Amino acid sequence: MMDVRERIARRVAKEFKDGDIVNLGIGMPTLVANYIPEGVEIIFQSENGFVGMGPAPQEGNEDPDIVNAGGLPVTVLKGAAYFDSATSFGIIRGGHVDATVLGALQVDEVGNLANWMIPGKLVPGMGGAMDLVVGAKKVILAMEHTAKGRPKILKECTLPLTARKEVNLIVTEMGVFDITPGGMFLREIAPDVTVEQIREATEADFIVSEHLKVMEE
Amino acid sequence: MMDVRERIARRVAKEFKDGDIVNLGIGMPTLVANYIPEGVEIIFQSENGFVGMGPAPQEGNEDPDIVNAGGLPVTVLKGAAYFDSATSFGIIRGGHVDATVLGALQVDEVGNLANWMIPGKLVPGMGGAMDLVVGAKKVILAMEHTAKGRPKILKECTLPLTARKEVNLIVTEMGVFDITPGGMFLREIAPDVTVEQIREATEADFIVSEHLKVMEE
Amino acid sequence: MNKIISLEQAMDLVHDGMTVMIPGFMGVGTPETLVDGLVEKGLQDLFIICTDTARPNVGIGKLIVNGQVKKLYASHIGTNPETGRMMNEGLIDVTLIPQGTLAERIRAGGAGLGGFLTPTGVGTVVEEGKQKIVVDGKDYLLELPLRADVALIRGSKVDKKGNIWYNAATRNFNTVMATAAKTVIVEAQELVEVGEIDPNNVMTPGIFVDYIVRGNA
Amino acid sequence: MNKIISLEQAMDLVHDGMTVMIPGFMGVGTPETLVDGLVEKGLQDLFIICTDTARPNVGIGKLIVNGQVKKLYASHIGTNPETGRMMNEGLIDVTLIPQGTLAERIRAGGAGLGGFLTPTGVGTVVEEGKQKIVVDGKDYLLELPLRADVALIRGSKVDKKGNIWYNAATRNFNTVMATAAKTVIVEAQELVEVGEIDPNNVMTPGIFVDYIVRGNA
Repeated sequence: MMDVRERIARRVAKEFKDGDIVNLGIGMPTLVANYIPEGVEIIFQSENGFVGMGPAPQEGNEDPDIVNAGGLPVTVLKGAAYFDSATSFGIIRGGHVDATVLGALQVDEVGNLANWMIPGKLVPGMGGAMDLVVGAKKVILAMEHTAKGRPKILKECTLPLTARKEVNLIVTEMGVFDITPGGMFLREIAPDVTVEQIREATEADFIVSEHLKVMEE
Repeated sequence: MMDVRERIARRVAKEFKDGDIVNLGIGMPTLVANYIPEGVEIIFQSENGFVGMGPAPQEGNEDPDIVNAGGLPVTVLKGAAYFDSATSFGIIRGGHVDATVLGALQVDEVGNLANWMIPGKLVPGMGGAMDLVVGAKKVILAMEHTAKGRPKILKECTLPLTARKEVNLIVTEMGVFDITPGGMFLREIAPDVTVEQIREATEADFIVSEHLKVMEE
Repeated sequence: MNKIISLEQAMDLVHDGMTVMIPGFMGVGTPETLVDGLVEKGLQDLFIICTDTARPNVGIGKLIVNGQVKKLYASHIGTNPETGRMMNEGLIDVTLIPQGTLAERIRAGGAGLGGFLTPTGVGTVVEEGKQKIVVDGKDYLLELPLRADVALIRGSKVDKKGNIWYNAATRNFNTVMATAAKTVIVEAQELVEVGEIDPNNVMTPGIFVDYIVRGNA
Repeated sequence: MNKIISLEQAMDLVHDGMTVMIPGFMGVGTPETLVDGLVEKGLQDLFIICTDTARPNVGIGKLIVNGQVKKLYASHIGTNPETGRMMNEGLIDVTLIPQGTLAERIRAGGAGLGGFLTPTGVGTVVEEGKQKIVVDGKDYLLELPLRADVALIRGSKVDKKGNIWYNAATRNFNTVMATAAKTVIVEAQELVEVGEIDPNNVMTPGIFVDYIVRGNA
């Protein structure tokens, strides 16, 4: 079995179609860029001010003026464009980003997301997450199914929310879920787990899709 | 006696201080640019998208991409900057224009201005005038004192307004008026007229300033 | 992803009754080739959003004269007498909007904002039917976003990914309109290879542009 | 009008308790020379508006660590543990603002808008104390403009009239902040003659800039 994070990132990478504009959050979502299928061209948006983000530069070739939203050195591809933060969030809020991939502390069965603070413990701030989740056409969570064995996919989030009812897809190492107005559906299941095991690791109620498939890798 | 329009334009040109950013409306206000005193550098803003407007080009040197707010060919000076309409009106509305000079159909003693339509007759539209009058730090009217012998400076405007209580200064061929919260003051008087003649040509009530001067030329 | 299409293909994307944004200030910055395409196709009942109707034989003016416009949002119609005549005869439904408010409403449409508060138009006919909101003791009008089915854009330099650079005063409404329509078609005055426009100086990122048509000018 | 001043002269313009906008994303685009000036002068009780507090030894982080910040508006403080610690101990009054909302509030401050409606933050703690307005059946928060006493800007190329060109991802909050403060001081990474920046590619027109300081970088 491949690394959990790689499995999740590989699966998320299959969600895009040629020409999509995608914003990847920091952490695991960043890995998704490594697994874009051949023949699919994705334009990556970096909310600090550009589209056309390329891979990290070779050591020694870092340009201090070009970093991604995690503050790490990156490159830009031919055809890139820079802009200011007002324009960048105009792009995000205005629905011009096809998909955003983020991590989650908690998500619930109606698509509420909590990923920006734990009161009394961790208050990093929401950065651009609230705008991204509200503005992107498709909100994809790339997350481990549980945290220290405890479910992160809940009936109802208990942490302060990032946004209400905006999550469309959840990809974990156990499976893939669609969140729709009709409920939460298990659409794909990892080859090494059973629906029963997923039920045990998930607090939220979900419906097993009639078309349940084995999760692509 | 010099031409009425020239007298007005010359007098308005003396209102600016070095470094001011000024927007001139079409028509008579445009003439003001010809009379800026030596040693005073004014930056002209053209609301269709630039600062640093220069004079009209020599015949044959017109650039179809560079016109002023009246649609006429102009030039730009060294140090100019182009921008889009959203930015241009951000500059205007945001109080970054020190003075705007406009014509008037009617103005009244509290500084209400009507200069964009005559119902049933002339409906050209307000263009950028409403934003300019609300946004510029100082609103200067460059206007003939009467129209066909009838006062244009009224107790109360009867035409649809461009903006309420935004006019600061009125320059006509007869004199110069300040409009303040304390009332309308005649500050300067043309060498060839009397206060009595101005009263006759003016419907608004005005106070003759204690420091009444002869209008500069 | 080839974005380059013919004028005929572009015209297949525009239909009777559509809402179409067309930039340009007295024709400067207007995509004349695309406008000529609309005239030639003879589309009817168009709802045009633009800042002015230019002159009868220039830019948007041609659509007016040709009787193709049913509804019009503009800030100024004075330079095209036909617009006023047809408005007075009830042939075109004209709404006049202050130029800065028009630019900002289109920007809001593209940037996912639900509206904005402006001091422009307070105390004038512009406030009719609008919500007035007091902030810090000052009156503002709530102005709502504008979007269109199609935006016809004019780029001075356009690369094959749709990145646009505008020359001089042609930028005006192009940038905001390119963000606020379902389908965005740009007329390229000069079509260049990807990479020929410095990513720093791109004024409309290619992600906003769906199709490119070569201009005749 | 000479705008070029020394760092010492620039620091004479900033006083204890002032509201200061400082751009930069994790330090990229932050005027380090000017920030070092604030640190050296030891100004107290500053109200800083910025998107993040970088790291303890970088950019705005230095002001935090040095105990000069009394009040902070930011979107993200997670990369500087000192900010969180001081917030928890009540030493800094921190307000967290979504990054897109922060950029837009500053833009509104510079553009003379009374506020704007955003979907970001609806249904989260961000909506506390804010007016909710429904447009077309959708909930929006009314967010208010932000302005400052001083904005410290960082230009990659600055001409002697203050026209600014920003390289790559350094633009971020520079453009909006340059419009929204009483006094705007730009640190020039490279100071060039007037005319060396193409008027088309100026990103902040010199009319916004009061003073220029040569940067050390």
